[in-house]
Amino acid sequence: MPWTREQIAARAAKELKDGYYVNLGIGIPTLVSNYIPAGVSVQLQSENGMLGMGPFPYEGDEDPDLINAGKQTITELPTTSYFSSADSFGMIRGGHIDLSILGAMQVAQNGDLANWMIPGKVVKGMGGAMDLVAGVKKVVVVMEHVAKNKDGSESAKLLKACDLPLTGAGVVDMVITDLGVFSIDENGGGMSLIELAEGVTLEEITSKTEAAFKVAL
Amino acid sequence: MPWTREQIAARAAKELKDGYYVNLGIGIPTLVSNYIPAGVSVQLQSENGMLGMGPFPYEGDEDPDLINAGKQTITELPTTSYFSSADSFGMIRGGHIDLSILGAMQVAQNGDLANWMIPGKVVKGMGGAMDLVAGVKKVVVVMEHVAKNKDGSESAKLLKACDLPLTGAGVVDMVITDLGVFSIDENGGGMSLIELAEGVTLEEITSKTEAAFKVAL
Amino acid sequence: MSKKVFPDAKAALAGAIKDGMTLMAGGFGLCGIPDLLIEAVRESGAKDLTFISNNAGIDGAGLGILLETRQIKKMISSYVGENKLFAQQFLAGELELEFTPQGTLAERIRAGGAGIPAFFTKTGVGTLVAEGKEERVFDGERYIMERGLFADISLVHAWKGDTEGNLVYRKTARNFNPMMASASRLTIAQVEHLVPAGEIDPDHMHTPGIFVKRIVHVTNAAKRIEQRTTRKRAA
Amino acid sequence: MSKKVFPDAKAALAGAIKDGMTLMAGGFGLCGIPDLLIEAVRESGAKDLTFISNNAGIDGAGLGILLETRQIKKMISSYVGENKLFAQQFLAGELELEFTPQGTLAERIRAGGAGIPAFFTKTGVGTLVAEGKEERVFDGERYIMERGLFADISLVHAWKGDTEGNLVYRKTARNFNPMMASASRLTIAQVEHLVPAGEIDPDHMHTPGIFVKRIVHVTNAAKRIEQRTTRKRAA
Repeated sequence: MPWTREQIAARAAKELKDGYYVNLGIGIPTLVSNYIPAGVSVQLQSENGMLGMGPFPYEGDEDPDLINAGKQTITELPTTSYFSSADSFGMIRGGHIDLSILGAMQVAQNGDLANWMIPGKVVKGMGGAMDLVAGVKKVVVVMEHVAKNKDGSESAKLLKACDLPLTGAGVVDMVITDLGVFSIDENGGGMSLIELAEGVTLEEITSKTEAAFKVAL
Repeated sequence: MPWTREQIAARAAKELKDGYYVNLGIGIPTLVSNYIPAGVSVQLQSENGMLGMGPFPYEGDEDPDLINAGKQTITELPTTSYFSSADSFGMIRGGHIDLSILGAMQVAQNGDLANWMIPGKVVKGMGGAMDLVAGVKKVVVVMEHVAKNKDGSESAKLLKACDLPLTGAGVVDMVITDLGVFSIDENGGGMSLIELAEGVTLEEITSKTEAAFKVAL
Repeated sequence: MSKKVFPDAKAALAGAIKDGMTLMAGGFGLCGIPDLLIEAVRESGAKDLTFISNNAGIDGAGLGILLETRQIKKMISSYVGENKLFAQQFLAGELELEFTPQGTLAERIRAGGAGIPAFFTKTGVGTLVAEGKEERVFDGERYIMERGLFADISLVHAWKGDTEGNLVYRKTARNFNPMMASASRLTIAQVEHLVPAGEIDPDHMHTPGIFVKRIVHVTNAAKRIEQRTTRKRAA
Repeated sequence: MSKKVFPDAKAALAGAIKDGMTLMAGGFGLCGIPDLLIEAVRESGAKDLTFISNNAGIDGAGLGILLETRQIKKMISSYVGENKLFAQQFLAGELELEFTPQGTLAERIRAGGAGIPAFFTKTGVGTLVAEGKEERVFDGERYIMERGLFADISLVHAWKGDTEGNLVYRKTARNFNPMMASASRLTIAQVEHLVPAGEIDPDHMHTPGIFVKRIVHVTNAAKRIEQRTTRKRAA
């Protein structure tokens, strides 16, 4: 059985270590905060200028001056600090954030990441994604293993080389999909399969992966 | 009669305009704040991280956390703000300070300034002087017109070219000495004598000035 | 001191804005945007404006209202989703767009205000963003050179300001406002609370008054919420 | 959370400092210096240290006490007057010295903390400071390239800190401390007041806790005055 979105998030949460400062993207990454292991304390960074991001507010407590990078209303914690966008991205670019978990359209076996534009479609912009993948110490991608096309066919998202415009070159350290977990060596050592979702076979994951990978289960 | 130090400071104070943000160096420049014209409100910047510098504290009110760039105890005003050294010099380098008044060892006719080191003597460092002369919109030098040497002789300080190591190249806009006032064209138009101290003759000031200058009294 | 205080947004902009100028507008999404100053830009009728702003507002709010009147010629932004009119005008070739990664945008503005004409960053190396830019290796890592940004006018929103122009921002409404305040020839601030100089603790000021030339007290900033997300109270 | 809190300066430095390391120390003159952490460096006996600090203390105070024990190999500073021992050791060739203009020093440290390996500035153009550095013209003006600075350990002094490492500085004792806090692998802060997380208004924090790895409550910081200047009260 492939992992559900919740199970992908739970697996990603195992990458959190006590004392980490973490930036979570929109979508599955946001779910990761529901699975922080017991005894592990992490602070969530929101790149619009906040450390120590709390949960959504109770109805009626929404504050228009307090939003996350997805523009959602949130709350503060006893640990919270606020700062400017320049200071926020100084923190990101300077390598002070331990972990970034984000989604992807494509990941290549060398760690290249594409998640911001599809030529021919309306381009919304890269926001802070290029800064995050370039600056954060460890970049973990969570995504569906394959893309489902409109005609019902499937396309591989783990590729030999991305064909979409890159968000970052050689930036991804780990990929967690519904089928398993891959690590990518930052020194050019390539991609390794390190975990399979329960019930997923090596055959299945191999057939759905264009990228070359070592098996290191 | 040449101007006294107080008169030099009073003349320099005429360069202050209402609403100006001003950085004053140590020595004669510090005296300028005693001669701010009536109806003119200026804010003094101290490059160690303060805008709106107040007078010295009353005896017993000294605060070790509140000093100016000369490391002297000072006070705050209702207008005061504090900031880091990076923000302070961002303000200076970014051209937000209207006027800097400082001392000099030598000034050349092209606006070159030397005031931080004498080869062979112990070097203390440039502190913030190079940043100030490079960044502030208008740089006014106040100094004695000539240097008195140990053997009783005098050396010109307004020169064709500085022989001491520079603090800044082509940075000085005006020089006020005990003998008169010179402006220096920032577009390479050279130096002009625009004022004589009362009782000082053109002959006297010319004889004590090595730099070439136009007379524009 | 109170020479900086203007009676309203329209007065604060009067005589300052001209066709073809470059402006910065603070805010992230609709959070911390100088909405009443943007309305005053609309009323001014100034055309062919370049706006440096992280986003382009939404339809009918923020910079979106200047798209309706076609006053914007070019945007320098990191993200312009949430705005159909923007997409329309862009696809019709009526609007220029320069995408800059959010952190690079923030830093370019800070650099412009701090007298730094260019700096190196690893953001965007090996991507479309790097095209046409100088690339250089420092200590074995690749970086690209980015340029500082400086505007004719900056429009910012603050929670509190004093008559000297010192500003304090509130929570995540701070975002791009402090850097933008420092990076223009004429910075105009709209503040929710205006107090006499001396009332704000000088250790708490986010923007020193030197950067703010004009200040307006606004009592009716819209402060809209884009994504109202909540959790239920336990019964 | 309280894992960041150490009982005293000696404990905070234990296991961290090694011969040959590069350290930053906050402060301007003797204002806002991490004096007890500097004393702990002396007690550690670590040698051949490079110190990045605006000044070198005075005889018997601040970094001056590490000159007495000859633990400093090199200083990167903007001004080292007020210190006879420094002059002596420098003239005897026992101490290396890299002069950096004060604003360039502040910006190099900020850049190091913010992941910027190099930037351009007009400070020092045409002077000794420009020697050996790349010069480039932007928009008709000359600039030189300066490099970011990053240290093994930063020692900073703050007025108030919380158990999460968030810091607030007081008046002009802020100076170089915030940038230095952001520009090392291990930042240690001595604070005059230590409070539980949640007690400091999050809009008032100068240094977010992420930058501070270790924090020590000090009740006996010396806070000496270098130039005591006063005016007389009216009789």
